[in-house]
Amino acid sequence: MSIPNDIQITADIVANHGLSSDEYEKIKQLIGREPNFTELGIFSAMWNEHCSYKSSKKWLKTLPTTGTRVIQGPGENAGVVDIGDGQAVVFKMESHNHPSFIEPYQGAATGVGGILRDIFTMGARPIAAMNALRFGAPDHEKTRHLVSGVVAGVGGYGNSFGVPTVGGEVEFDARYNGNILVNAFAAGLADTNAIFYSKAEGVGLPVVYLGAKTGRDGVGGATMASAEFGDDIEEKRPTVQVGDPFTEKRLLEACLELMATGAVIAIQDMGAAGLTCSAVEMGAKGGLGIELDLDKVPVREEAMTPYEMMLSESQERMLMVLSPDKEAEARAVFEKWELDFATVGRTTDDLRFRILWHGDEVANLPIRELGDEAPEYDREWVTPPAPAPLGDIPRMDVGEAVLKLLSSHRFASRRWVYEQYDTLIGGNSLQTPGGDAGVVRVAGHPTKALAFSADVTPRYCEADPFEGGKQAVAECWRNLTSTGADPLAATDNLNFGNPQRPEIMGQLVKAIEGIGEACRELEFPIVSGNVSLYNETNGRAILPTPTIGGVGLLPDHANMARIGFAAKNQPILLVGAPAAWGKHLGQSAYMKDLFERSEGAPPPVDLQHERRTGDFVRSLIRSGMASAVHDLSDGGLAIGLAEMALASGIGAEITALEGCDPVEVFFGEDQGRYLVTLSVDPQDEALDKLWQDAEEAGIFAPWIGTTGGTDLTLGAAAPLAIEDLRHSHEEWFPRFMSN
Amino acid sequence: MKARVVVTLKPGVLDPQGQAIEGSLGGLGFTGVSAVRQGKIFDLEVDATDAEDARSKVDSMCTRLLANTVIENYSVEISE
Amino acid sequence: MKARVVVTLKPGVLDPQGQAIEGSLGGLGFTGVSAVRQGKIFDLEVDATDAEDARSKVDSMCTRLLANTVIENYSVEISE
Amino acid sequence: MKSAVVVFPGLNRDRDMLAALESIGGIPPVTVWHKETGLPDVDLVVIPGGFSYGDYLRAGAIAARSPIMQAIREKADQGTRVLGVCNGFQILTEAGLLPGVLMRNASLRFVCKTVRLKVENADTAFTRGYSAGQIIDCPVAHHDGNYFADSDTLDRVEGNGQVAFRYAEGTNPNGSLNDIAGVFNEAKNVLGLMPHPENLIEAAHGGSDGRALFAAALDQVA
Ligand SMILES: Nc1ncnc2c1ncn2[C@@H]1O[C@H](COP(=O)(O)OP(=O)(O)O)[C@@H](O)[C@H]1O
Ligand SMILES: [Mg+2]
Repeated sequence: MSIPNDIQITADIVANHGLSSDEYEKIKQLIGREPNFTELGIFSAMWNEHCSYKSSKKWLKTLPTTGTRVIQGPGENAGVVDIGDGQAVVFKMESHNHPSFIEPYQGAATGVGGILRDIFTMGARPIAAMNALRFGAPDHEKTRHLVSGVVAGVGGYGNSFGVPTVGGEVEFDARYNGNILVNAFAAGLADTNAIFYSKAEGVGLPVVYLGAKTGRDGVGGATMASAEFGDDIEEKRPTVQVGDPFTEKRLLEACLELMATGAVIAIQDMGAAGLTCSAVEMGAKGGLGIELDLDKVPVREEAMTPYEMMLSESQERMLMVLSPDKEAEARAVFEKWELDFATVGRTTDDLRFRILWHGDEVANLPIRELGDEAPEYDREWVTPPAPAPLGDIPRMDVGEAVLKLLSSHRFASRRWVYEQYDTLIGGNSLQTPGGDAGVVRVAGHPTKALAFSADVTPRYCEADPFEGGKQAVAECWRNLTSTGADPLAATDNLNFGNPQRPEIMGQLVKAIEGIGEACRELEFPIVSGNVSLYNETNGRAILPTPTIGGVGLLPDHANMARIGFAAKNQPILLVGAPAAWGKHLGQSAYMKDLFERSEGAPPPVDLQHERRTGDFVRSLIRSGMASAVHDLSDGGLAIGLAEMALASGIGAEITALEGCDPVEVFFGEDQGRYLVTLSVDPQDEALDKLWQDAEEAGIFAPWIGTTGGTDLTLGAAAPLAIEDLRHSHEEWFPRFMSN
Repeated sequence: MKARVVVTLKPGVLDPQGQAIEGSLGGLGFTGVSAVRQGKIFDLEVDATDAEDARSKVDSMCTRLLANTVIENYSVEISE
Repeated sequence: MKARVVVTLKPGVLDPQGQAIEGSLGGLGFTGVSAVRQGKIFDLEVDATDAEDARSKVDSMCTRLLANTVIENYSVEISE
Repeated sequence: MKSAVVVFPGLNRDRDMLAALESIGGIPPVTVWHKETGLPDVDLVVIPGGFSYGDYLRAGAIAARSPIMQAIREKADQGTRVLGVCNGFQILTEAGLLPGVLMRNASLRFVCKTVRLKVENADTAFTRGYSAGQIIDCPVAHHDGNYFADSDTLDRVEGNGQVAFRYAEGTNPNGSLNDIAGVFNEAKNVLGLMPHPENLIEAAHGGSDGRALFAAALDQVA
């Protein structure tokens, strides 16, 4: 791409950069002239949806982002939350949807690499990762190839880098046929007095480039990530970014070593639109200008133009402002780890972003305006239509339905996926995938641990984005609670279609409102996040998918609950149940997966009830009374019980509920419910005390059955042998992948 | 018929393996080594009526499985 | 000088990749494919006085690093 | 007993190994950087797991040619105990200190799960904390753990009692010949194994079957 820098900018060139003519006019007005080609590239990178959040900013501002423990909310590489004892957890989630569709292995790998970099850029050593994945219908021709590549890529990067992957989601739906979702989460631990930010301070200081060399990778990638796919997708392919976890691992060690020397004043990783976004951010935040000399940038290809260098998305690179008296010390660290280290510029006091190349000034732009003056849209939106009311409930034998659901793509064990991830590295994994949340011990502390979960139910969001947004938050909060953790804070990854369509914009607006309301009620602030729009192909959007990634703190992991039944002859309580135990079949898996019907409202989330119930369950765990805990979500009571039985090999017998419809009882997806088994003798007065406490808290916690045996007996239905359940549950994924 | 498929990374695509090998060769005292790029080969036998037929079969194996044409190029040699 | 090194598994050495690929090719409907073996190639540039010199340098790179001669054979081609 | 942990760039289970050795041996091990040419005076040298040099080229190949390997070879020849776990095992085979090679898993996929191991030879400095035939739990986490050796080598390894651990029936996760999970050198002072005993040493890990290996290697058992 050797377009000369002084080429006449035409309407076509502007459009190819994803800028509207109004946006281009605004650029001209801001800089008082026509931009040159490099400058246009810089603006397009800064002003695309991915970097500027121009369609979502107005709504993101409404989310609760503060709390007593929040040290840093959205706006930095990752959110930072205090966990006591001078330590903080640093976390974020980010999408790599489009690249993963084009090249699943490398797309997913570089997604994981990018989120890990966000974490250690802030001075934190990564301790846990999760991945929330959504693929097209299992029988779609591309699906298997994409699953195989994405999972291998997530593992390929994370395993080599050395972070345990402790949770995630995998879901299939035809609505993702042309746009898969790869949302990667990472969390790290840092000392609260050693958190690093991107704000540069001080004039005339060296701007240093670290890590891998710059190539033409992904030039135009951020622009692509913000564009809708059409049939010409093949032509939009930029050079694919290839991940190098070995370099990233060295970059991690080198950065942490360097940070410990006190040399780092500001640091920013190079993600989308690498050098451009990172330099502008450091300067603009610090009220400084930045001058870069591109002749100093380590490159791995010949004849790279300034345009290409400024837009390159080569991975495993960082930009830092260093304290000049420590430059030599810093260089020594990077030489030890055999990474490139080059002083490529300096901070200035004139608030200009100046790029030098071969002795010429090839760009000179106002640095603040590049970010601050990015367009912000109040896009038109309409409230999405309500789904058709729920019709007649078709019947199916409870046992048959359980077996069918367990062996379906939705409920089949994800073992095939997570066994490809190193879930144990670090030696601190207390709960690995397969339960409600991953749990990782805080190394060096005798009792503390952190819990992680990622959740959303897109079909609920489609039916009612507001309730769906609430539900995603509530389910995440519930999963953390199920381990005994206090939910601390969350990150959100909002995946939607084209925001220029009012009905899609309406989904986004309503989902954010729902998320905001739930986060406020549950005191579960959003401290970081990511927005991925234009996930549609030929005008057909994905299901609205606002993934919520949450972090919780267990003060003492000796009192931690797990999903598997702990012993036989233990009472099973359904904590938080309505009088009929369960009723809500609108948008349920029962209707959707067994009868291909998706009408009815999704289950409403009563946030006060969630909170009361969650707090109560947590108190049962902390008191040592709860021996196993599992929250109910997709699939309702029957699936929840089956999962507890499968995790332990112990069966259960559930009392038939007189006068109730077994389909509603066992497959209703009413929210705010937990299954809790108790380690107390049923005759013990502790149980009476428990019910008394529950009643005072306004919670119904019926004793619905007892653990034991090797069958799962659901009311009047014929007993299901756990071995048969296991066969159903384990079979689908390997069979699907080996076809 | 015997076929050999050679799969190489497209120019410009990062090759971390090649880089690490280059570094290691330097460490072992080999000087003046540059531009190391790693690729793959596949040797296989295929039933075919003639070289033409074999080539077209192997070509289709390459695009469908052996090469990732997003980042790799391939070439096919037929012998016997 | 440019060199291309081809590294292949010795006959008799298990080749899990080749086996898996053979299986996948079958799964994709390619019939009559057998004896699939996967190998590696390395393309590199080396400073050398002549082809002879280049070959002897690359040969030594192969025995010392590029091939594991317990299980692999290698061959070297020099061009330019 | 004093121990050293050798660190190559790209290794990532070094922290797990340091923690295990310290918790079981009571003394923090010395860390040795791969560029060093000598080893401190220790009784046990450990190469932990991970992806040295990204496992580019072949797993363990590049690390096996690092400066420190000569020193490790000399120590091994003098009878010092050398333990390689996972990538460490791969490095030791690439360096020729242990017989055989570790190829890509038969599934071609990375695999992380807990398997069962059968202790094959309990009569060595590393394995005397177990009894022969004992079945223990141990996690694996690798992409290239498929043990292969030509038939002569294999006969020799089997005949000399050089097989340390086998995957118990039905749990071979990678296609290894003869279900081999770990092997000794002829003198039995060098051990390489694919599974990660360092990740199973306390109740929080869900078991402690890995402890006895380190306890023996560090002379913490009679
Ligand atoms: N992509 C993935 N990576 C790791 N673990 C996963 C992945 N997908 C699902 N899991 C794990 O499988 C289990 C079941 O997932 P899911 O049904 O979504 O759980 P829940 O309903 O509790 O949110 C969880 O432990 C989850 O962490
Ligand atoms: Mg759950």
